[in-house]
Amino acid sequence: MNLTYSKEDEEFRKEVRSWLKKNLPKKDKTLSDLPPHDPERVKRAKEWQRKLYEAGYVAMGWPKEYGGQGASVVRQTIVNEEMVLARAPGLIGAMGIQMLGPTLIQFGTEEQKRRYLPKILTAEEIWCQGYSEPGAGSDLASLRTRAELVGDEFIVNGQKVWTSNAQFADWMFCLVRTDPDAPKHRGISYLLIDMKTPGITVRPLIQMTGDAGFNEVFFEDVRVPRANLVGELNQGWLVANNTLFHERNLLGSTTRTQLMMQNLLRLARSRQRYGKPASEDPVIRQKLADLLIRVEAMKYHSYRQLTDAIAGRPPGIAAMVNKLVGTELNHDICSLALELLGSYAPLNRGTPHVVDHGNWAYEFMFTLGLIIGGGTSQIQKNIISERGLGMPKSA
Amino acid sequence: MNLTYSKEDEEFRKEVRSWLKKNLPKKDKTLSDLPPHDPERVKRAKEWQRKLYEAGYVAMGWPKEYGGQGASVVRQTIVNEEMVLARAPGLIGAMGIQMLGPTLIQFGTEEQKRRYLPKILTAEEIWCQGYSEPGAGSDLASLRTRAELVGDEFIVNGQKVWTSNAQFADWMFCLVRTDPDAPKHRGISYLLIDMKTPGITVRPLIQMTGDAGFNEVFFEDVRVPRANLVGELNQGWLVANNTLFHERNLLGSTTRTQLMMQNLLRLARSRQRYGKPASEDPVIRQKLADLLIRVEAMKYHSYRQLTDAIAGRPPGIAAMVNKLVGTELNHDICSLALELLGSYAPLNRGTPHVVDHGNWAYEFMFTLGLIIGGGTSQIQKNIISERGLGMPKSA
Amino acid sequence: MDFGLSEEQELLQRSAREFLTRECPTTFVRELSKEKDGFSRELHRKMAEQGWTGLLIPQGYGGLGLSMLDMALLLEEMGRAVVPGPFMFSSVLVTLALIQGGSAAQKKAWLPRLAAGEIVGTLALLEAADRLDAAGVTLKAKKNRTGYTLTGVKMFVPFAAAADVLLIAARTGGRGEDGISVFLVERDAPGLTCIPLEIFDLTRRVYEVSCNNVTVPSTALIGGEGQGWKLLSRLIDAACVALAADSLGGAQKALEMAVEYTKVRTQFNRPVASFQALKHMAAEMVSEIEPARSLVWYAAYAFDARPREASRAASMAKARLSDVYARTTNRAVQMHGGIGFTWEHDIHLWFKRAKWNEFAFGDATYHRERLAQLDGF
Amino acid sequence: MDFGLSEEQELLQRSAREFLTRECPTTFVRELSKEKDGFSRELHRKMAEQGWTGLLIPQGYGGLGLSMLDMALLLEEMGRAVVPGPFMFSSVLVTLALIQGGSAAQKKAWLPRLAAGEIVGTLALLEAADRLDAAGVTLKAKKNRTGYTLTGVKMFVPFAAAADVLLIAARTGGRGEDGISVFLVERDAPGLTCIPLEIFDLTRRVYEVSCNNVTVPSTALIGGEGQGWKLLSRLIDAACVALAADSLGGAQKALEMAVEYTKVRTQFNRPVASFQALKHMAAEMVSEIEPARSLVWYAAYAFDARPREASRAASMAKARLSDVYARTTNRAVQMHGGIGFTWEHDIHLWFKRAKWNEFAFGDATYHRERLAQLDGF
Repeated sequence: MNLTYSKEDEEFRKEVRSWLKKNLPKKDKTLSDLPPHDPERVKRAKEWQRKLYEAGYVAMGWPKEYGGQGASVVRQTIVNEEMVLARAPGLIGAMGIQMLGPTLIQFGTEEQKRRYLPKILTAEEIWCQGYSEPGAGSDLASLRTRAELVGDEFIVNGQKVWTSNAQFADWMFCLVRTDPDAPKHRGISYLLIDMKTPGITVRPLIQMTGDAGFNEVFFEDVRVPRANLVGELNQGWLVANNTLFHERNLLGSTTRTQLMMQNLLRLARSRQRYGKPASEDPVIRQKLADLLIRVEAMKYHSYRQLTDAIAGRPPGIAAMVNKLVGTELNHDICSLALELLGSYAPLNRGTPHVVDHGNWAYEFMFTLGLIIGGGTSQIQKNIISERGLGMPKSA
Repeated sequence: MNLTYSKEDEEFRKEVRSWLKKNLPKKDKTLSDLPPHDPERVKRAKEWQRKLYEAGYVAMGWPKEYGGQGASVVRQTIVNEEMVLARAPGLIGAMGIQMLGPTLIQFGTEEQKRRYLPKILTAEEIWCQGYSEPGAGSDLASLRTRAELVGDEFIVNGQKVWTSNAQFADWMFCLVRTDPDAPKHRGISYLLIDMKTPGITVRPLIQMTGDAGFNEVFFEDVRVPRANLVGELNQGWLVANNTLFHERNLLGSTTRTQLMMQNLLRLARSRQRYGKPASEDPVIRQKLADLLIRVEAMKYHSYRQLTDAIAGRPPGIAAMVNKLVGTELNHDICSLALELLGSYAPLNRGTPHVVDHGNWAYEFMFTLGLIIGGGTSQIQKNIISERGLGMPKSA
Repeated sequence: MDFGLSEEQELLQRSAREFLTRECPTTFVRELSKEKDGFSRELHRKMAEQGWTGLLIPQGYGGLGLSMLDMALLLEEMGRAVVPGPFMFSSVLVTLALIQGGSAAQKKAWLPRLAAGEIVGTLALLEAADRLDAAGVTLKAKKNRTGYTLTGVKMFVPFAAAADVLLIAARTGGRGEDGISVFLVERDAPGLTCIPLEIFDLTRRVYEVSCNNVTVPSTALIGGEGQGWKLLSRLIDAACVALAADSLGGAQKALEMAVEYTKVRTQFNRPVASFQALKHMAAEMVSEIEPARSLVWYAAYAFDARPREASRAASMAKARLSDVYARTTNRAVQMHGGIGFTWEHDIHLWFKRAKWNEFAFGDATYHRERLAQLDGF
Repeated sequence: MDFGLSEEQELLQRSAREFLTRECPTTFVRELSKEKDGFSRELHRKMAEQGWTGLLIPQGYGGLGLSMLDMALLLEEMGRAVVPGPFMFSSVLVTLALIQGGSAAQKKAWLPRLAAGEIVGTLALLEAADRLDAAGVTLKAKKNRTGYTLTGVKMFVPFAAAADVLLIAARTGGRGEDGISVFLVERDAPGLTCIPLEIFDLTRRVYEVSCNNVTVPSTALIGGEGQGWKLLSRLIDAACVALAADSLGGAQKALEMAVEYTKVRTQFNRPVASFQALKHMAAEMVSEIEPARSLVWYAAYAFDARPREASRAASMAKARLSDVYARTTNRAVQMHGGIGFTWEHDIHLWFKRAKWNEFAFGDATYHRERLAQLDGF
């Protein structure tokens, strides 16, 4: 065990930090105060990713021939950490980078790789994910969006839901049912769909926060070239599964949690409760310390996984808890922040007297959405007990 | 709503209180410090129940012809409360009084009632319950102890487990399988078995507390007269079910919880933590107040159920939570007591410097046993969700 | 020994539930949330017709003269229906202030109009420091020849814009509790301005209320000068009982919605209600709600019948229900899965109201410490 | 950046697990619990042969000169096997006191014998007030011509009867931290008596140790006079890391036992491991244990490598593992159903050890506040 970085990596961190200092537009630090589909936000977010890409900080681990640098996971982690610390906005092309990219690299044809990967990096093409369907929920594989192969085209009909970014995405990677008679995991294919194809309708779904982060996407006789199939026909479950349960995207998010925790501590120091800073109240101190300990545990936990990743060891049971623990921890941090805010807690963004731009209340709700989305905590517990502990399926 | 008792009931309470003051042997207050099967404890506990009975304080609601008084549930509640407040030992014949008695009154023949009920009251005959079996656990109805009807006798073979008081009980009321071919709930009968019958072996099961509260009971060709069958042959599940889920025995136990809470508050005031009474520590105060609130809620909750009982209303979903909430609350009270005791917490009874006779550690473990026994908290939640909320069975 | 409801009380519950199902469905709640003041005078008038606005007001002043327990049962139904509007602040707090602190003339002047639903009141207690103790009151009331002049800022005043009168806690004297007096001030008094503060709870509105040399006659003083804190303490207890009752009703409804949803929703070819994890979550909600119900009823009963127990019972109920309502709605949202996180589905109305209820008039931590003090731990 | 174990460390883990499976099965633990001192000198000697007793001791003094992380990995295995005996107190605390505070002569006198397992030590820190701060030390050490005279009573001294030497915290001066000195005293010193205090943890023994004019030479003083508190603080950190590691191993084992049991045990014709409620309970245990493991490793690493972080890391690990071990064993007992509550089944060995670990050297609440102070909240 040695938690110091190599001299070269420390140098690199300094470089990244100074690059960010110079290049991150100050106004972009509050980019996430705009609604996610706001055209101004989309435009600036694309510009930002392009700039980052040109500096060599996006998907650094990808092979060079597709725009990456074959860099170490340590380097990417350093970039991710510095981005969070600099309060840089997240990448608008994250879905393409984290989900589609690795899938194409593993399963795509050479043509597909050359066609799609570079534009993922430059944010020229933004991707959304078409997995969830109404009525399917956690039982993802029961999806019913139908794609019939007619000649050299698939004709797609059906509906997706909970689709982030569909309002402005250029492409969707999508799971469709290509064999309705096969067992449910065996009749699914993985398609790339141009969002400008006729027959696609996007309807925003407003969340309880008031933002439209998600969408419903309707397909009516949407024609997709056969060349847009990734992997074999009817093997889409295999293709998707590979990235779906790839849980290593924790690395950036623990930094985000740490930042949130720092903000909470700052809030506790600054809020007066009955004439004293909240941080001096022994009861609050217990709650702060408990959260801080859980945050620090996740920090070292991410170091442990980073070490495994460097060594090329497969993520084990340790990685399975990331989503469950991380989302609940973020929610609990926000929950204590609201407690500290008391009567100020329910104030909305933009209202007089609001504290920290109303972010705590917003995040309190948003993180509850994260607990539910992408596999609820209930599903995470099934995964941990079944895959991690070998306990039998329930039904 | 009116939480005052009638003048008559208040008078009665005074009578009970002064009777207890006069008649409760001082040394009996610590009777429960002896192991439950200690012959001295058994002898004194029987004498105590006899005395109570003669004063008219046992099973007051039973019909007069079987030794009761047809008294109101309020009166019995008053007695139960005063008993707890006076730290009187619990009734050694409780199993007969609470479980068998009501069953016999509803399902027994006239002969059975006259033969058994009076001696339950006087503690001349102590009963134990033979329901649980190894391998059955929560799935009570999967029991396998076999009773074959041969002529006028049942020949019983098999094993029971978790049988409290079997070391000194005179009789057992017992569920046995009389039709192995019927569906599992339909082949069970309810038998009364004399514990002195040849072929019965009792083996104490030591608990984690070190006490032998439970036993295993083995049956080898044990002959039981057919006259000892309660209810119809193969209808034993129906007979047992009637009392098994009769959840109103909460009334006395909330008083016990209140007493425990008072003891905890006293402990908090008397323990010094870093130079101040623990009760002055804001963090401890929060925990004490939280427990106190939960205790008081259960107190009023029991009043609500008492009111329903007086009015003859069936116990509803409110009563289903008693066991779950009550046992976990008792355990949590003990848990905080241990926290207050710190390094003194692990000390055993009888050891130098031990606080409150080591009862907190003992009760901490014992109440964990209660969470598990008599239907674990898991089973309680099944019952609440299925019977109370109409949610479907899981399998 | 009778810890139960009378037939009249059960009737009140039933009729309130029917009325609110009819008059205040969530479609109406959502419409109202878009209105300027978040208040429907028409609904208020209809509630007056039911006698609700005068429920606590003695019969001699046009009310029904019923008890706090009756009011709690009604508020439970209102919480269940997430009824928007100032009812609790007007018909419980301001009303009680007049009943318990008002002179005969003040009662006569205000109570019949409150009972009839002609006017609406609210309570202006908090200030920027957001503290519930006497030190939190700094708005100045300076005595003059004919009355008082009020100067200062009140915060988080519920439905101030909808209210006709505001009960304002002000400081007439020194620093302690005995320097506090309470005034009933008309909302359109010159110098009084309301700035809306937007909050996430769609069913409540709060305001910053500034008094800039607001002059009031001496008849505006409720109770004697310097006698305000005792009255306010009583109102805080009442608010705790009221919010606890509202929370109880809301928690019960959120549970029912969640259970209902899981019975209808299928996954892996079976209703999700058959998943043990969801069943146990529901069971845990029940096991918190049921004893809490008894606690709320007791607190309401004690408010009238056991004065020495009233404060501690109110704190117990508020502490417990703050926790239980928040936890229950959080679980209810989770039991709904993704749909529970949408604006379209109603469950967030309860989720957000639970959060407002949690912090209003002291959170659970505050009231646990208050209980510890009252009980002399 | 390397937050992982070296091959040597993984080998240490494996060989420790094999050794303890062979030499310290629960049948042995139970036998030992009936012995007078709860200590097997033979097992201790065998552990010495493995190099464990000298793990932290520099090679020059007969040890292996390894790190606290290595020790934590070993203690994790010992917690897993609920190993009885004074190992942690002797081979971590007393040993560290000598390494970090002893003179060359003291090191030479004691460390080789500790490394060889010839002698066993323990720490006598607490007194009747049960406080971990400097004010908790009141046992008097009065200077005389040749050394000191000790008078007073120490409480909860682990394995005092089995120990050959006791490291005693005593007061040589005024009231503060700088009045404290530490002495290494032989257990058979005249005037020193041990009274056993029976506890529920079957794997630990604690004693009341009275010093009645115990005279020690000045060479018994470890570190300078009045320099004791700094050393003790360091030992408290070490104890926190050690107990956290022990707890981690115990929690992991309790989880495994519970999961294993539910796979074998059937009810309603299926393994109870297929019940979602039990699966989720197990998953929650995992999701507490896995991040906690990283915390323990970090605390051990920081103890050596990051002195400024060492105390806060130790407090974090102790606080978290106090909670996690207690909660995990509680759940593990419940997952076993009735059998888990019997004396016969082994799970209570872990359940009780968890409770002892929880309170020893400060519970979670204590260490959370300590963290808050260290971090200057």
